Amino acid sequence: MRIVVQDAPFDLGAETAQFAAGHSNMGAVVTFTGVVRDSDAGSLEVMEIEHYPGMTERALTAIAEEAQQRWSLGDVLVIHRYGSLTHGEMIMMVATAARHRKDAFEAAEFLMDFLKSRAPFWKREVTAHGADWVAAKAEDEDALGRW
Amino acid sequence: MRIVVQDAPFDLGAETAQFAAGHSNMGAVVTFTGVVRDSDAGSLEVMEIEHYPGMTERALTAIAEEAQQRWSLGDVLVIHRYGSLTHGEMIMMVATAARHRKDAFEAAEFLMDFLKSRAPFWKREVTAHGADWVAAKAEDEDALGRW
Amino acid sequence: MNVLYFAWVRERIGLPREEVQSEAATVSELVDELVAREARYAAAFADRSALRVAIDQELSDFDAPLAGVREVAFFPPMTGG
Amino acid sequence: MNVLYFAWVRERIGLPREEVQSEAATVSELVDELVAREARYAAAFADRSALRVAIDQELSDFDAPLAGVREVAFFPPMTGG
Repeated sequence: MRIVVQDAPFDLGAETAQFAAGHSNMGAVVTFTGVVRDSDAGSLEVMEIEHYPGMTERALTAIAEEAQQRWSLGDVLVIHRYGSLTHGEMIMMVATAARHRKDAFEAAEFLMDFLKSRAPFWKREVTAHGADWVAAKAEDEDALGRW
Repeated sequence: MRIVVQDAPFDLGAETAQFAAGHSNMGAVVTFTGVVRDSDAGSLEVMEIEHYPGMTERALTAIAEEAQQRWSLGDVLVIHRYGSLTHGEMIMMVATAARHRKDAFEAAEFLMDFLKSRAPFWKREVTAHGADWVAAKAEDEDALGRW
Repeated sequence: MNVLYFAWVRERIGLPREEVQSEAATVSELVDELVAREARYAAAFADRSALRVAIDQELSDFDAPLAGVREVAFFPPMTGG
Repeated sequence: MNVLYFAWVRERIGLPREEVQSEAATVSELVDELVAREARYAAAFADRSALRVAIDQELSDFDAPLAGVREVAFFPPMTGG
């Protein structure tokens, strides 16, 4: 298991290749990558991501450990950035390796659902019209109910 | 949409990075990678993958088009190898890009479920004990029922 | 028409494809004709429920008509991914 | 104890953390004390249902006791991923 919280960009291709290569007896590798979209409110100048140092690492570790208890996984990777990002930049990624694809897919979805609503990150969008904190979506909270 | 059927290895890292970079207004990118595991029957010497040239490309294209009709996707990538592979080599990958993670995840799982049982590939495992065609699993056929 | 065989169907019949002259109206009738020819076909088609058929590169079934068809393929259930 | 604020809670209160001397038995009592102090706290805590609380870096709730607690954090619902 590897949990990374950093402001620097990460190399999705290198991380994915390295993760998959490290688990040659896992038949299935799933990755999810979150990318900064343009704002619904208009042209995004910057997305600022604030986090809670210390709690962030604890929360991500707890979520990843929970995934490892629920599914038969060879490994879990979580990388999440904070700081100022621009349109098209990668915010975060998770990767799961498992013998069977069902475990790899479900664990990756579980990680994403919990990371959305239970890891202490807050996004703020800055556009030409001003700056606004991104509101949590009811559907993200609802998504936890299925686990 | 890009469908690739080839005997040569592919570069998972480069493909993933290129796919994600090409869709900066899609917030979610999911990849699945299939890796040659060791055989349940013992030490795998080689996995041979036979396919039906012509029909393979048609079937993969049809499955990807179906995914694009069912979910709101920015793009779909499918790469599948044939020929002789060894333990730890990557057999195939799919990637999906969408504005929302639910679409990206569901479409990737749909692609995998249909690709397993509806794309004309056949695997043969060669071990020290001999060679055997991999039997289709009832659970893979059953997995189609949920779509 | 062209008849193609894959995986263990190919191995049992001993060749990957052949040109077959047939007046068979359906896939099932074509299989009946092949089975009547030689033991290797009978071995390959012994359990039709274990086989899949594609007509002109689309999955089909044994009841499908063969009028106008150029290519028929027989193979076991697929194991992609 | 250390009290931390994040996102718009931090902005309304005007600082990211402060040391608070309090005999409050629960998180709710601590908030009552803060709200009584100054308008900027009242503004931040106007709708407690819109807030989340963490105690010693674990998610908790407003009824939780504060005995032995070193760090309390207030923030809006999280938006990771």
